[in-house]
Amino acid sequence: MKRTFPLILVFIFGIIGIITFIIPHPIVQNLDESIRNDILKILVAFALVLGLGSLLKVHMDKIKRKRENWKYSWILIISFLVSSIIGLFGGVEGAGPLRTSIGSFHFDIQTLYENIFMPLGATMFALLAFYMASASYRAFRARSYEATLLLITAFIIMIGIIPLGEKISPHLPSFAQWIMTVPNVAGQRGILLGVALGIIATSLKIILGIERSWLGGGE
Amino acid sequence: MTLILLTAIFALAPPGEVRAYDTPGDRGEAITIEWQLSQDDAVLDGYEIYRSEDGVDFQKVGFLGRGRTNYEDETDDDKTYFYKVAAVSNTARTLSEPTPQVISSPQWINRTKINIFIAMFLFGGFILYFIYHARKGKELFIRKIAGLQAVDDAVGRATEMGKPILYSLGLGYVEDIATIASLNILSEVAKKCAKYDTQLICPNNRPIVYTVAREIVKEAYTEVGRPDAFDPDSVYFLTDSQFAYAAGVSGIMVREKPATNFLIGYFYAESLILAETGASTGAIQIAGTDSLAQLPFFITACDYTLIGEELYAASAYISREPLLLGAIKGEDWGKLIIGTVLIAASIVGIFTKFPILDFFR
Amino acid sequence: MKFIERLTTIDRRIIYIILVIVVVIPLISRSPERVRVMLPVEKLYNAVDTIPKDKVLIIDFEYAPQDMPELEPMGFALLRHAFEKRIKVLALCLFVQPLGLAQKALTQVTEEFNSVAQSNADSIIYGRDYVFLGWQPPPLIPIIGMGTSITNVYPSDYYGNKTDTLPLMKHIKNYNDVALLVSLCAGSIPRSWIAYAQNRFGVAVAAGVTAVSAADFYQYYQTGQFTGLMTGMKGAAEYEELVETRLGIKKSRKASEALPSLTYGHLVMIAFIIIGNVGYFMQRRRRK
Amino acid sequence: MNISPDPWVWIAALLSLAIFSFLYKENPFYRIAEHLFIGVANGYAVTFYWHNILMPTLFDPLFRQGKLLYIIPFIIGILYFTRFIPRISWLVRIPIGITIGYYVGVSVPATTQAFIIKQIQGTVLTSTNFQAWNAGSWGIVWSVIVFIGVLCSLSYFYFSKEHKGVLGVTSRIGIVFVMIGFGAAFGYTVMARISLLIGRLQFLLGDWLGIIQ
Repeated sequence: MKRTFPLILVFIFGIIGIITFIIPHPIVQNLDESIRNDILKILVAFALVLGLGSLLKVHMDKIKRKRENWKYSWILIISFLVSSIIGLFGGVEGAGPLRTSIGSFHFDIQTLYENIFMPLGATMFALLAFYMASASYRAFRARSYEATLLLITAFIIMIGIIPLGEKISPHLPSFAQWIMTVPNVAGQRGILLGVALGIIATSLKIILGIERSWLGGGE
Repeated sequence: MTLILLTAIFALAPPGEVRAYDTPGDRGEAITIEWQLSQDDAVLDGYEIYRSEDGVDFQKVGFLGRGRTNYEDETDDDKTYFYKVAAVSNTARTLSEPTPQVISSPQWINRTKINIFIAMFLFGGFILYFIYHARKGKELFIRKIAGLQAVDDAVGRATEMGKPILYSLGLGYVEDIATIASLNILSEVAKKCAKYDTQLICPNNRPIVYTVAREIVKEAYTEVGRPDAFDPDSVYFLTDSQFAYAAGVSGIMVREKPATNFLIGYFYAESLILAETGASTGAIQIAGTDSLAQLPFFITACDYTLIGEELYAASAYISREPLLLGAIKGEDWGKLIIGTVLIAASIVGIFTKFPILDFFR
Repeated sequence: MKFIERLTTIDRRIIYIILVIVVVIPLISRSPERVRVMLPVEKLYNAVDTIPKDKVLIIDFEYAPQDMPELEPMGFALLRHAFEKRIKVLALCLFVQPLGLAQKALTQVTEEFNSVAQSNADSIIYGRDYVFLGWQPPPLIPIIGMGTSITNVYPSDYYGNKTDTLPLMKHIKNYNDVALLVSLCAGSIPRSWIAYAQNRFGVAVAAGVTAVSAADFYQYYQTGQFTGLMTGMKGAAEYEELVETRLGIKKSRKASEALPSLTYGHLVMIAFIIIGNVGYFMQRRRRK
Repeated sequence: MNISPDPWVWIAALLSLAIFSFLYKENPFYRIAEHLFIGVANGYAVTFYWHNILMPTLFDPLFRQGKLLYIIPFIIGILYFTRFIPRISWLVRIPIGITIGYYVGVSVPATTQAFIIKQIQGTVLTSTNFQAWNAGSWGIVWSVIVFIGVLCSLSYFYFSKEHKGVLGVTSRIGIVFVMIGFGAAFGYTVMARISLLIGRLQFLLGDWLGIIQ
């Protein structure tokens, strides 16, 4: 029961998912639509709440047990609470019951997003430019025939897509474009076809109950 | 020019060959109307679509700009309809002949999608067939993967130099195929480490992956008869943040100077940092991932790289797990079918006028 | 020999500083570059340009802050193009993080148009000219669901209005009323649009993607699954170029302004790789 | 120079610098910024969970419009939380099973069509495909290159035979195409990473310090 019933559910919903593609009849399509709009959409809301809960739990635990760097968890929890209160009661546009401005100073959720979330997220990934530079210098080696081919292609592309390429020769950008649309497509497609077969294999295994790792441990 | 204008004012050519039919492969409640462009299309505003339930009294139901040749009308099922299409300019309007009566209804099968189902059953069938055979214990051949042969040398080298081996499972979750494949390879590496008494360091990013990895390493030590040699601190949870993990592992690479680094699993942008630090300490690096965006960096910064499916094949090769082996075999047959279909369709496509591409819509 | 040896052991911090200098100087000296527009971007531009009056353009804003420099200029250029030609736009997000950026793009571009508008008819009005549908997870629900009914999937918009009360939504039922869907995304979402929305409902899809996934996405452009394709900052600059030269809209062009820095950035990266490899091969030879 | 007087711009700029400080080494400023990032990101998400999802799709229909059938998905959703109650934790498999089943199901025909059948269509050698390149008679050559490239790179990932004989040749040609593909990805990724840095510098030098307009 504890394993069989979920496996039966996966099978039933899996088959429904497959046949909606080929059976246009309203009986199937309406069922499909209500599964999506009335069940899955609501389930995902719960899953999101659950994910949030476990994030907070991890950090509460960290504080309680005074793990390494536990003090920073306070920052996470406080900033989370403050921004949720502003968002929930201040509303999407700052028009909710909670006032989100003092004079010309606004602190509605969109302002927090644009001035805290945005710069932090963007800068974190801007670090990668530096890592790329130092890796270029210290790690990317033409250590084999394959790696050499890879690097040469990369050089052609890197020069072909900047305006300098056009100045060196008008054929260079066209050549870079050709690499992208012809040999690159062939190589990527070879990989894609294999990946797609892999997805089909995994999906069928799950639907038919051969692959059960999603059940997790326990009986 | 004047001539065109004159005809436009006095008489517009009507749209030709107006056809109305129940929209195929749909859920009903729609009729498709098709026509040939009016000869005066260039001077038109567009086309008006008229509908009637009795063939006498026509109501306008839609308008489309010039150059368009079909319209889908919303209808009630099981009612009869007649259609006319008019060519319209700002001064004139010419109606076509009415179409014969037409009824819309829902269909049970969308015929245009049958090719997909044939393909699905073919690929699925092979995969299931081979999994079944593998489970029955039939020997399935998989070729050796180059990166795997390096594992022996890598462990040997570490033993000789008296240095540790570092194994990173990446940032993937425990259900990711790459992580599962990597856990299989970790088991093999751990067995070799146990046998030669080489130190293994395995810092983790995901809590659940960490618990599984720990069990696997412990089991590997037991399996080669050296449970006492297992150091519980060798597999540990480092941090769940992406860049802090990269910084932490880089720190280990610099301090401990492992002889070999294994970077196998699912990686994101931190692959660059890991591979770079590893390369600069002079370690032999064996990488493997199915994250296509990170593969170029592994290929140029590591000594051996398992590319995409090679990683799955390597894990099936090592573990001999029937599920994995069967899937690899089934997918191989899928590739054979794709190759054969490509060649056959191209032969037809080059030498005949048969519209072969229609099979692959 | 000594010189080359020293060249191969430069400290990491010096490399960082070189990179910053190389990127900053062209930014300050401001020498905007023109780009040649490549076919994939031109095709996208033409597809947007020929959207008929009775259909809409859906823009799927799927970029989070970390993809902003590459994809935000695409969003701005697309919106300017659509609003200039009075093409109706539906905006949406499949994840929560991009919402604020979509909102930012929509308010800024609307403001650009409305600040010079003479009359109500000239202005860009919410609900009449565009609708921001907001966010409904998980991604597959809107991708498949909009094939039957857009308002069923999005009962209320980003601002909490009931979507079926908005004038624009009165004529827009499902994908049959959508001329083109452009997904601006750093991940695999454009692939989901073709796999689930295009296959089943036949909607035309185009994509603006980060350069990281560019190589992967060209294959779908080659098959025609993507009507057009913009890749990375270069692709954004090409679209900006078209919007300026063909529509005469002269507004800030963040991507085009970045091209000189990009040029020197690429050159310095190539130089680093070459220097590093020279050192590597010299060492190898010595070991032999 | 025209430094911004807006306090928010200053906050954004200082936070950016706190992240950049990681380049020197991991430090408290970076950790503060990192935790703040996760905190605000989730606070922002909660705002829209409520306003865009829970309200219009669940509470409104259930409590205001009285659609009592919504009780069923509501109860199934609650089952997610049984994972914290060991005795009945297996019930969490019900919502997971429904979700996984449906997604995996729809993915099978979609993957087959978009990533296999359509890709075959784009690779087959026919006059339609030759013309699709917009490259005149070169279109034939491009199509043939793609055709050979796809077959060969597919053969590289064929694991049932040793790479010897014919398969040895095709897989070696295949890996050339695969590496060109990776090279293209490499070149473009360099552009992507530099773009991110440029974007940040445009903000710091422009919006904050006002050096560039």
